[in-house]
Amino acid sequence: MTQKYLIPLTAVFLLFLVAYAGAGAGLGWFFGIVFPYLAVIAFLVGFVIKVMGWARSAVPFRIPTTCGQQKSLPWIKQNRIDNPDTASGVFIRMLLEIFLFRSLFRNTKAAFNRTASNRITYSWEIFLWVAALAFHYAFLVVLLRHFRFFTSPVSSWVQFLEALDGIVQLGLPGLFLSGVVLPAAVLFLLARRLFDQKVRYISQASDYFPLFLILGIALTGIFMRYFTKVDITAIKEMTMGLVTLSPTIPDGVANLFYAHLFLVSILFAYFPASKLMHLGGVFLSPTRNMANNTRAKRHVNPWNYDVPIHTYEQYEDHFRDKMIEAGLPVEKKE
Amino acid sequence: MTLKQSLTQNHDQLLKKWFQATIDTYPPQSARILGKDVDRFDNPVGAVTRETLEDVLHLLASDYTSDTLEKALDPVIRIRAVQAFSAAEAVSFIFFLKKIGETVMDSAHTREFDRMVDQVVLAGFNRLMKCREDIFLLKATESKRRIHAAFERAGLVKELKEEDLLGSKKS
Amino acid sequence: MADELTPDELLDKIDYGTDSGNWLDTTKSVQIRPGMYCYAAKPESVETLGLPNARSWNPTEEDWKLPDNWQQIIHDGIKERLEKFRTFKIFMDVCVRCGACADKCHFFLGTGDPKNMPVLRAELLRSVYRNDFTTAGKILQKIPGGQRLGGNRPLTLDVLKEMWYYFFQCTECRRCSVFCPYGIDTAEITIMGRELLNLLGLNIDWIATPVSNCYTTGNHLGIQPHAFKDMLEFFVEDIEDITGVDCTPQFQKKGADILFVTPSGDVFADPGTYTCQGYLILFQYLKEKYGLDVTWSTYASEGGNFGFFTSHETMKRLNAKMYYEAKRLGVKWILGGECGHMWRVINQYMDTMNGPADFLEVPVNPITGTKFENAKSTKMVHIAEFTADLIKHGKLELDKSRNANRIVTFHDSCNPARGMGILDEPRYVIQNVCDHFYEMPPNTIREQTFCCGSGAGLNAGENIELRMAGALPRATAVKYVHEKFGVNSLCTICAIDRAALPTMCEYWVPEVDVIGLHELVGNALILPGEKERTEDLRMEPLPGCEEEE
Amino acid sequence: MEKSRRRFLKVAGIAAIGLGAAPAINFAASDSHGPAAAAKVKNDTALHAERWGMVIDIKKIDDNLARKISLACHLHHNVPDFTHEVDTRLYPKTRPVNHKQEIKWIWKEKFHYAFPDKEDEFLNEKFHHLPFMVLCNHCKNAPCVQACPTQATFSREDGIVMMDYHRCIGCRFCMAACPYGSRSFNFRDPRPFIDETDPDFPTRSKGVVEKCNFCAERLAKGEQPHCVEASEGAIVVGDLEDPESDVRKLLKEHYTIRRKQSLGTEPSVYYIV
Amino acid sequence: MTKNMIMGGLAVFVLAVLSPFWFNMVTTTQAAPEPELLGPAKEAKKCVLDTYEMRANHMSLLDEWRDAVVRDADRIYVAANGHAFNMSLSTGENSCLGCHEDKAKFCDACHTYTSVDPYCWECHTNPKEIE
Repeated sequence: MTQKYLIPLTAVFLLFLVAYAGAGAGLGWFFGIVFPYLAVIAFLVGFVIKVMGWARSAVPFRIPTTCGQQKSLPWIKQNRIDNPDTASGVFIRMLLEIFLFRSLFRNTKAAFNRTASNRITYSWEIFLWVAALAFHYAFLVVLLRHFRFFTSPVSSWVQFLEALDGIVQLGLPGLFLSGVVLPAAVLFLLARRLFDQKVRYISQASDYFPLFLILGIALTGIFMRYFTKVDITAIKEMTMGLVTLSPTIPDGVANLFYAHLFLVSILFAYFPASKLMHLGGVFLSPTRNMANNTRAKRHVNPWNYDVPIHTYEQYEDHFRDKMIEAGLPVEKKE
Repeated sequence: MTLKQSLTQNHDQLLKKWFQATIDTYPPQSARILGKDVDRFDNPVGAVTRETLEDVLHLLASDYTSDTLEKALDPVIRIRAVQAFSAAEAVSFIFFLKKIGETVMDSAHTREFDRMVDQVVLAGFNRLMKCREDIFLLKATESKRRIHAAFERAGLVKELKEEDLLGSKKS
Repeated sequence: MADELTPDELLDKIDYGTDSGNWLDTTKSVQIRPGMYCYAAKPESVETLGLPNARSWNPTEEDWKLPDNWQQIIHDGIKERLEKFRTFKIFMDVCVRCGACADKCHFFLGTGDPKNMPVLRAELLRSVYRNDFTTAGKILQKIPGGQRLGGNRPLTLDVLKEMWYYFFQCTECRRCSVFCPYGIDTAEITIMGRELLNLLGLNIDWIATPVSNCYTTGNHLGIQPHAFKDMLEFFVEDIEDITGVDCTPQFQKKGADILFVTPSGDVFADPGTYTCQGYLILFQYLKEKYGLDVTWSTYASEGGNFGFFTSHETMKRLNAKMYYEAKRLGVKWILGGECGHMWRVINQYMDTMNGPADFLEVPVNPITGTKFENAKSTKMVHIAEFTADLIKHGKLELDKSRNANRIVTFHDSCNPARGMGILDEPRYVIQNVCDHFYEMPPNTIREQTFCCGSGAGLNAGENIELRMAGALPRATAVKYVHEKFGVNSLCTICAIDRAALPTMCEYWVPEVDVIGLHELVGNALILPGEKERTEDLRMEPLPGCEEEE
Repeated sequence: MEKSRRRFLKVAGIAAIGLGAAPAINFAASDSHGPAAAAKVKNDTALHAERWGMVIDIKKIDDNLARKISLACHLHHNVPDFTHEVDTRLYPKTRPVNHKQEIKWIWKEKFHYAFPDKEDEFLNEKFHHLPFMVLCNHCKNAPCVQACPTQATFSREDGIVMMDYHRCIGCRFCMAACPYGSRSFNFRDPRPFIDETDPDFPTRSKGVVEKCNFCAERLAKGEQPHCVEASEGAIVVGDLEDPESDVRKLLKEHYTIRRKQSLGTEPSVYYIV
Repeated sequence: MTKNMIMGGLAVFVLAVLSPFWFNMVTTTQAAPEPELLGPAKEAKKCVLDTYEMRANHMSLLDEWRDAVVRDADRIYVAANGHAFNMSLSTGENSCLGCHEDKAKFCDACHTYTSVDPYCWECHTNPKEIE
C-alpha cells in the first residue's frame, strides 16, 4: 500500500537529482535542449493521437445525464442548463462544467442532522471543489505567466497577468499569489489521497506521481524565484533560443533551472499516457456535451445494424388459436 | 454513585467510543464515510447507528425491559441484518460495550455492567432473528404479490410450484 | 466486505488497523455471498435469443464452465466496444479517481462494501483496459511490479468473477454520474460490463428469463395473449364493481388514434395493477367524453425492456416491437405508461435504434390540441405528460377528496430523473388529484434521487439482503417524511419501483404504501355515469365512507 | 532589526514567512563568499539623540516666516501641491485637480484648532492671530503606531515616529488614530503635482499616507531639519533626554505647552507662547 | 460532438501549445540585452557583490537596504570586499544610480527583457529625468 506513493515520490526525487547532477556534469545541452524538444513532441503527438482515438469512436446514442426538468409542455419550466435541449444550453452547461467544475460543486451543499437541525456543516467535499478549482486556476496562471520567457518583447497581457497575480505587492521579488495557491492546493489534494481512507483505497501510483511531479515543479520554481535566486536574463536567453529554434546554452544558467525544466518536460511527456488527459476528455464526455432532445430530433447511430426480431406474424402463428378463442383480432383466421 | 448515574455521567464518552467501534466493523475505506457526522440522508448507516446507540444508552441509564431494549436496538440491527455480516458479526458491536465500559467507568461497576450488556446482547440476538425472519417472509410474500396474487384473483394460477416462486435455485 | 471473522477476532477489533491492502489483489477468490447475488441464467432463457454460451452454471461453484478462449472473447469484446462507444473509451481514460462519486452510490452507502464505490466498479474494467489496451500498460507489464504500479491487472478468473459480482450489484441509476466532474457514467460502464459478461453467457436469471419471455410472448412474465386479455377484463369487472362503469379496453385495433404500451408489471403485479386500472378509467373517460380511441396490444404488451440490462443488441430486439406494432395497426402515435427504464430506452435509444418512425404522426393531444414538440421524432408521449396536459386544460373532472386519506410523497425513479428529466409533470398531476403532498429532503429527490435498490434487473428474491441494503438511503428519506408529515403513500412512476418498494417499505417503514400516479388519478377521476363510489381501487373504503363501528 | 521584522511577519501571515526568510537565507549564503561579512553602519557625522524633541517659539514667527518654513519642508520632501497646474506634456493622462485634497507636513494653524482644550472665552486676543506651526508630534505613545496593521508606521529608537512607505497599504487606520491630523493621504499619484522634484528625496505613490519624518534623512547626515534651518532660530531640535541640550534649556527657561496633553500621547513638540 | 468540432478544437489546442514557436516567427524578437557599464561604474570595477550574485540577487540586497535605512537609520553598507556604499537607490554619489548613471541602459534593459516591473520607480526618482 505504501509503495503506491513512496515509489512515485522517490521517482520524482530521482528525476530531480538526475537533472541537477547531470547539468552540473556538463549535460546541460541534453536537459536544456534535447529533452525539452522531445517532450513537446511527445506531448503533442500523444495528445493528438489520444484525442483522435476518442474522436474515431462513434457516439451511437444520445445519453446525457439529465440533472433537471426536461423540455416538455410549454408551461412547465425547463432547466435549460442541466437538461439542455439546444446547443446553446449544452454550451452553457459545458462552460460551467469546464470553468467552474459544476458537477463537483454539487457535492458541497450544506447538510443537516437530527440533533442539530439548524447547524450547517460543510463536508470535507467542499474543500475538494475549492482545492480543485484553486489548483487548476493557479496552474493556468503559472503556465501563462511563463510566457514572459517565450516572448520578447513581453506581451502586455502577460504583464497584466503578472500585475494581477502580484497584486499584494509583498516582498522583493514580489510575491505571486499563484505561487502560494498552487502548492497549497497540491498539498491538500495529496493529503486527501493519503489521509482519507476511501480516497487512499482507490488511489494508484499513477494518481500520486503527477501530484508529486507538479509539486516538484512548483517548488523548484519557487526556490529559484524567492530563495536560491538565479540569473533570469540568462535563462530567458536560453528559453528564447528554444522557442526561436536556435537553441543556445548561455553562461550562468543555474543547475536548479535544468532540474525545473526537466521535471516540466517529464510532465509534458507523461501527460498523454496518463489520467491527465482529462484535460481533453472533459470536453468530450457524451453525458455532458449532448442535448437531451432525442425524442424531438433523431440521433443517428453510424453502426446501427438490423437485428432479428420476433415479428407479429411469428407471434400470431404461435398463438393464433388461443387468440381466436379469446376473441382477439388476428390477421389470418387460419 | 450507582451504575446508572455513572452511565449518565459517561454518556458522551461511551457513545463516542461505542459508535466508533461499531463503525469500525466496516472496512476502513467505508468506515470513514459511514462515521462522518453529516447529512443523515447522505449517510443513513452512520446516522441511524449513532441515533440507535444513543437511544440504547439512554435506555440503559433509565428503566428498561428486554422488550424496550429490543425495540431500541431495532434500527441498527435491521441494517446489519441485510448487510453481508454473519450473525455473530451482526451483533458483535454490542460486546464492544464491555471493553469500553472497562476503560470509561469505575471498575466497581464492571460486573454489573457486564451483566447489563449481556441482556442487551440477548435482546440483540432476538431482534436479529426477527429481522431475518422478516426477510424470509418478505421473499415469500413478494413473489406472491408479484404474480401470484393477481393470477389468483383472475383464476389463472394453475401450476406455480414453490421453486418457481423462490427463483431458480436448482439451475 | 471484510473477510469472515470469528467472534473472538471481532471482539478484538476495536482498534481497527488502518491499512487493509490493495483492492487489486484478488488472491483470495472473491467472496460471492448469499443474499447479495442473483442466480445464474437458465440455459433455456439464454438460448431463446440465440445468445452465446448457454449452459447451466452456478456462481458459487469454483468452475463457471467458461469457454476455453474466454479471455480472448472478453478482450475482443472490449476492443470492439472501445471502437463503437466513445463514452466507454473516454470513461476508461479520463477518471482521475477524485472520489466524488464514492459516497453517492446507494449500494455503497447501504452495504458498506468499498468495492461498491462507483469508481472501483469502473476500475474493475479499467484495470484490465489499462493492462491490455494502453501503451503505458504494455510497458509496465514488462517491469517487475509494474502492473501494480499502474493499477493494471491481467484478466484472470478471479477478476472476471469480481466483475460479475459487482456489475450485478449496480442498478445503473446514474446518481454517481451527476457528481462526476467529467460526467463519467458508471451505468454506462456497467452496461458494457454486462454486455461483456453476456458474451460468456454470464447473465442472471432474473434478467435472462424475462428477456426470453418478452421476446417470444411479448412481455416479461410470459403472459400469453388470452391471459393478458383476461387480466384486463378482470380489472374491468373490478372497476365496474367500484364505479358502475364499464371500461373495457380495445386490443390490436387497427386505425385507433393511439397505441398504449405499459410495462407488464402493471398488468400482473400488485400494486401496479391498481395503476393499470387507473389507465383504464382514464381511457374510458376520454373515450366517453371526447371520443379518444386508444388500443392495447398483446404483442407489444411490454413497455419495460430487460434487454437494456443485457446488451444493446438485445435491447433493440425487444424494443423493435413497439414501432412494428404501431405501424401494423396504423395508429397516429404511441402513449407510454409509467415505467422507469422503459422511458430511458424510449428517450435515449428507441428512435436511434428502431426509427425513424416516419409512419407515425407528430403527437398531438386530440383533446387539447397540444402538440408534443419534445416527442416529435420519437412520436411517443409519456402518460404523465399527457395527463398533465389534460389537467392543465381543465379537461378532467377530478374529485380530490377521494384521495384525502393519502398523504403522498413522490419518489423520482432513477431513469426518468437522470435519463430523461421528467420531474415536474408527475408532481403537477399529484397536486391536482391529492390534497396532501410533501417532498422528501432535497438531496434525495429529483436528479439526486436515491434508487429503490432493485433496478436494472436486480429485483430478484435471492438477493433480497442486497436490495434491502441498497434501499436503505431511499427508506431513510421516506421514514423521515413519514415521521414528520405522516406520509403514508409513496407515489412513483416506475413499475420496478412498484414491485420493489413495497418490500422495502415493509422492512424499513412498514406504515407506508406504494402507489402509482394513475392509481391516484383513477381514484379522483369522475367517470360519466358513475355510481357513488364508496371504495377506492384497492377496494378499501374511501375517506368518509368507512364503516361505522 | 530582526526583531521588528519578526513582529511584522506575525502580522503579515504565512505567505510572507517564506519571503521574509528569503533575504536572510541569501545573505547567509552570500556572506560566505567574501572573507569579511558585510556590515551596515551609520554615517560618522550622524546626529544622535535618546529622544528627539522640538521646541517652537511662536513669538518669533510671523506669517511670512511660517510660509517660508512650510515651503522649505515641502519643497525638499517633494510634498505635492494639488493647486499646482499640471504639465500636460509630461503627464497627459492626469485628471483635473480637486482642490479639496491637500497634503502637508508642517503648516500654520489657528490657536483654537491647534489647542482646542486650552481655549478660553477670555483668552488673550493675541493668541488668536499667532501662527502656530503644527506638524507630527512624534509622540512617545504614538496611537498611529498602534493602529498600523503592517507596522509601516513605527517608533524609532531615537523617538522619531517614522513611516516606511514600502509597507503602507493605504488602510488609513493611522489617520483615524492620530488626534492631531498630522497625516495626509495620497488619493492620487502625487508626482504630477510636484513643481520641482528634489532628487535627494523620493516621492510617494498613490494610496500611501505621509507625514513629517523629522528630517531623519538630514539628521543621518549631521544636518539640521529643513524647518529649523528656515526658521531663523524660532525652531530648535535636540535631545529631550539630555539635560544639557538646547531644547532642555529652552524648556527650563520658558513656559511651554504641548498639544492635547490630556490624551497622554506625550508629544515631543513643545510651543513657547 | 461531431468529428469536425473535435478536430477544430484539437487544431486550436495544438496551435495554442505551439504559440511560443510561431509567435516568435511572425514577430520580431528582441535579443537578450548586455548591460553596459558606463561612467563611474566603468572605472570602479567593483560593485557590492560579484557579477553573478548581483544579477541574481540585487533585489534581495535592495530589500535589505531599504529596511536598514528606513527602520534602523543605518545608511552605509560596507561590502564584503571592503568598499563602502551609500545604501540608496538614487541619492548621492555612492548610490546605485550615482555609479550606474544610465538607468535605461543599466536597469531597464534587463527588466524590460524579462518583464520585471519593480515599483521602485513609482517613488524613487532617476536624477537624470529631473531637468
